[in-house]
Amino acid sequence: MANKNITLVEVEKAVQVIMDTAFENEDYFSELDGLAGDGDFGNSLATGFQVIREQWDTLPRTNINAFLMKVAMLTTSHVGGSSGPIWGTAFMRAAIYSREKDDLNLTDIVNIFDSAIEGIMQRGGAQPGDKTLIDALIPTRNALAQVKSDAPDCWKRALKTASEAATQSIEDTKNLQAKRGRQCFTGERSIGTVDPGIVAVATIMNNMNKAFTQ
Amino acid sequence: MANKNITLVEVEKAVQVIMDTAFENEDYFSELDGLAGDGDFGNSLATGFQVIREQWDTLPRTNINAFLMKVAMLTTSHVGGSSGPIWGTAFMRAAIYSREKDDLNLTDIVNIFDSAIEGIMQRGGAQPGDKTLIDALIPTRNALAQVKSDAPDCWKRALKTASEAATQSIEDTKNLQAKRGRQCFTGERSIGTVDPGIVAVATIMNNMNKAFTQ
Amino acid sequence: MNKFFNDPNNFVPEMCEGLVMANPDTLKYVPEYNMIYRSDMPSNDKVAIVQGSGSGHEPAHIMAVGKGMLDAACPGNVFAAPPVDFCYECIKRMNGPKGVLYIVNNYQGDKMAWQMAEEMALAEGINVKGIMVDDDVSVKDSTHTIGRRGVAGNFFVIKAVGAASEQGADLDALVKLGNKVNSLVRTMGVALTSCTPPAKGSPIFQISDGEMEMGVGIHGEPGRRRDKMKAADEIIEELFNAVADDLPFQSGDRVALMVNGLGGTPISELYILYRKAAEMAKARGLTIIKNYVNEYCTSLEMAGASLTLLKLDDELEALLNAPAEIPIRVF
Amino acid sequence: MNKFFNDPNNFVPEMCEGLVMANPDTLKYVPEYNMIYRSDMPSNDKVAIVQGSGSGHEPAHIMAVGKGMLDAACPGNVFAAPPVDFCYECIKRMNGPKGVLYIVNNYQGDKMAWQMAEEMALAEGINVKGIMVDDDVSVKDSTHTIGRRGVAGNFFVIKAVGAASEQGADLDALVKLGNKVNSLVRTMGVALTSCTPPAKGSPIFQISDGEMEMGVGIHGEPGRRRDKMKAADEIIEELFNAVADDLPFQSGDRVALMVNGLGGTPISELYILYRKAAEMAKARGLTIIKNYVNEYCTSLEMAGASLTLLKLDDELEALLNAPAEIPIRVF
Ligand SMILES: Nc1ncnc2c1ncn2[C@@H]1O[C@H](COP(=O)(O)OP(=O)(O)O)[C@@H](O)[C@H]1O
Ligand SMILES: Nc1ncnc2c1ncn2[C@@H]1O[C@H](COP(=O)(O)OP(=O)(O)O)[C@@H](O)[C@H]1O
Ligand SMILES: [Mg+2]
Ligand SMILES: [Mg+2]
Ligand SMILES: [Mg+2]
Ligand SMILES: [Mg+2]
Repeated sequence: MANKNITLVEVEKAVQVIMDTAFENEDYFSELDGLAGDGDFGNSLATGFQVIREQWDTLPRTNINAFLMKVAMLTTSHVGGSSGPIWGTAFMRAAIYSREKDDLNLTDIVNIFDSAIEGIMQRGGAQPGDKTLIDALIPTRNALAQVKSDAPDCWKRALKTASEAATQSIEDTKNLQAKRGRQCFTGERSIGTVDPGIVAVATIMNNMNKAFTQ
Repeated sequence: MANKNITLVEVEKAVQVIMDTAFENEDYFSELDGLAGDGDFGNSLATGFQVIREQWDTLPRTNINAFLMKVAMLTTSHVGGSSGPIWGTAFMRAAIYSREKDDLNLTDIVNIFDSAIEGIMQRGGAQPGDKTLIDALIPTRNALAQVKSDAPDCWKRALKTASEAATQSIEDTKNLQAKRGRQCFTGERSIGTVDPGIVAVATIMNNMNKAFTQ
Repeated sequence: MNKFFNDPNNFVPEMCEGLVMANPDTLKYVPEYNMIYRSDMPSNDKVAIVQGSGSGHEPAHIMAVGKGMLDAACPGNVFAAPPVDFCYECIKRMNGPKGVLYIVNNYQGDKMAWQMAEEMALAEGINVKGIMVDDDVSVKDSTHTIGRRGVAGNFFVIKAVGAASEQGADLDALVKLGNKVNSLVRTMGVALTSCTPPAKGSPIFQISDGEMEMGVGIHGEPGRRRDKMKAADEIIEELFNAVADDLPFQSGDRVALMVNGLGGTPISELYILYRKAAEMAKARGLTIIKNYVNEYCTSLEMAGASLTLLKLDDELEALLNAPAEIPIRVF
Repeated sequence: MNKFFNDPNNFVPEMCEGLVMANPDTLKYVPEYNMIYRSDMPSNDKVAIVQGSGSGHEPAHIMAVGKGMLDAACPGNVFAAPPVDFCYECIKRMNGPKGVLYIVNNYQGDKMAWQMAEEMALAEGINVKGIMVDDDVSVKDSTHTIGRRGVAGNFFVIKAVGAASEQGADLDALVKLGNKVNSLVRTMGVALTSCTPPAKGSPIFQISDGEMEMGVGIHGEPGRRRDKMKAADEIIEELFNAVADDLPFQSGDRVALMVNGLGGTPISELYILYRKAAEMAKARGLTIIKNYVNEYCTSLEMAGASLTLLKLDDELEALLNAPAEIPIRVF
């Protein structure tokens, strides 16, 4: 795929990677959520995405927008806890951004990240530094933006850099105190534990990198 | 009082006799009801008449009709079991008959008995021979009617004959089977026991006789 | 007892006070006789329509007092027939040149009170007549009745004679009309819970979770049988068949169909019941011209419902559609 | 569980089916989105007014769909926010040249679903705006909310914007009006029993006989405190003072007063509550211009009630008096 714009085919593949990551890490993500949260995160994602997997063949494929809009709706409606509307919002913002577009370049992807981050913040009220997946998405977005201005066509470099940034965010946020989601109820207990949403973003970015560049 | 028509004063006194009979025989009447019925008869009468006793001084005394109508209403509303509407109907028929009348002669009393008996049969659906107080009221009425045609002015003879007839009805009906009221549910068990309603009518007639002739 | 009340002995009077405070322009209240009446009554222009039975069946009957329905109601205490003087005063105070029609559900206590009041009123020259409602097909005789009980079908009798009276019908015509409606209406109910009169403080009968009383009376009197709880559709099937077979209702008949809540069942469930009832009506070839899904005749907070069918002709359809205004309203 | 239903998963769809079967001329139903809508919508002449929250609060909101009230409702499952595609489809299908107004009670799930649907619809060029209702003074934040909860006061928001929309108001005017009503309306409720969602099969919270949850939420969320049951008048005193002190309502104010049953409390008791509420209004110098004693926003078969006060001005009074026709009716 290197150097050309991504189309519906790649978008489908990206969604597949996100879902597979959730299926493969269901227990692990829930375990992480159990340390300071309520332990439902992995299960919520896997249960909701399972509905998408079942309807996969019948999802609308007229264009990127229609496909992602349906994914957004299913995610919002079937993923439990805070994650449904948060992840659904991300897909939805991506869908809305893609209206009338048949393909997306790296600039588009950065814009989608911006729109998704804004949407998630609006939806759940989290600020950067509240120890949520926002704190993984922002460095990821910044890494992509950096590549975009340095080497706008290089998807390979973009994915590698982005996955490194996402992974780094796990450690960078470990000693923060959670301010949103179930985690925030346990107060200081969240200090020193990794945030499951951040780990999930990092794992997804790593799997994206593998899936699209190897 | 002999030989003159009865007025509101005597009507009040008659009602007083009925009530006193019920108070004095409360336990006895209930006991009789307990043999084949549900044992509430004496208590139902006494409880209801107690309300009239409490309101005695404020009962309307403009005429016989108004007085008896109020007694009828209070009886119907406050005497429990079948007896409320049955005894209330008797008072009410007497009240209605007495409209526009300032005094009553023996013919009037016989007519009142006729109207009351008819009313009770209509209200509760009992026929003569069903072993209810109807079977005491009819011989009592017949005795009064007999005196009326023989010696229309003789209240003394009327009361004596009537109370004898009422008393006689106790034994005359003893071996009947009850067909109305709670008694009828016990079926053949009522055969051989006296009917409390009939005993009550007889006791009242005896007390009337005493109260008005001695 | 999870109920709102103050002194249990004031349950009925305080409810009446609340009702009149909420409808100050249209209703008046005579506390001595629990009597709620239209403030524009008595009238020279219409026969007065009155009813009074035990309380605890609200909106029946005090909340059915209004233009085109009842002109007055004089309920007794909870589940207790009105005393005869309530009925008598109600007749007397509502009487006008066109006379008074009383409606009585077939319960012994109610019937006796009204018939005695009728006799008293007649003796005073008042033109009063009564009609008896006995629409409940569940049992022939019951704890409190000789013959069938009168239950939610009562609403249709009131609606029809109320409308006709408003249009100027005379007393004899109203008696004929009321008896006609009663002859064409059939009801059966089912209880899923018991209920607790405030002054009694304990449930009027015992029923376990998962049980139902099929054919229950509106005071919790026994019906046809105690059974284990079943699916909504199965319950409606039994109620519908019992009711429809009784008249019997026949293919081609036009009907009004009522699903009445007994007090503790939410309206969501009543519509689930209506769904099946409407299907069954269709399957039998009955055309539902009007439907009624709400509470009309309740048993305090009892969970349960009843189903009523009324056979319609042009006359009844027009009377059901005539305007009426009562305290039970949304807006 | 003494409730009428078939398969618990069909509780909501079967209720919707029953509702539409009972109102075939005025309502239509889209099963895929639990969507009940006016059969004469969408329209070129008016802004569409829509709402959808969890089911189990009937008559809110599917039974409030009709001329002068909602144009559509798309409830989720019992006590579950509608999925975002229900909201999105509801907006899309009701949209006309004048746009769509959605009303959302302040519950996190409902809010998120509607806001996402709004974003999606906006992206497609649909002119859609929302207003949030948060009338419950009981608690600031709660299990399911940030900020106050939206409860029975919602009825007045719908009534006002429904009437104004019928009269041709545009979307911005309706947003302003809806926010105005919300700023003038206050509610608090009390639960005397719990309730059981059919699919759950067990009560949503535990409460003993003789206890009450003061300030309960309409999904049984905790309120201000658990207390022992008190006399009706005492309970109303607390509800009334909490509500009236909050705006605050002041002597001379004209108000609408609602006593709303939570589903299992019979209307007899609601009038006992109204009685005391009206007395308290009088004592405070408030004039009750309109009153509402019925069920408006319930929690399945929960016994309990809520009290709502709305401060009126000429505009709101006229809107409350404007005609409206919804499935909840007596005749
Ligand atoms: N308000 C929020 N905004 C953004 N992210 C959030 C928010 N709340 C939770 N998260 C993210 O979601 C993760 C937990 O998801 P999940 O377990 O589904 O939510 P819940 O807290 O409702 O159980 C957290 O690790 C955090 O990264
Ligand atoms: N239907 C009736 N008609 C006439 N008298 C009746 C009737 N039912 C009962 N009685 C009389 O009333 C008496 C019992 O009264 P009571 O105990 O008050 O009635 P219940 O049977 O309701 O307990 C009987 O002994 C009988 O004389
Ligand atoms: Mg969690
Ligand atoms: Mg007895
Ligand atoms: Mg008895
Ligand atoms: Mg109810």
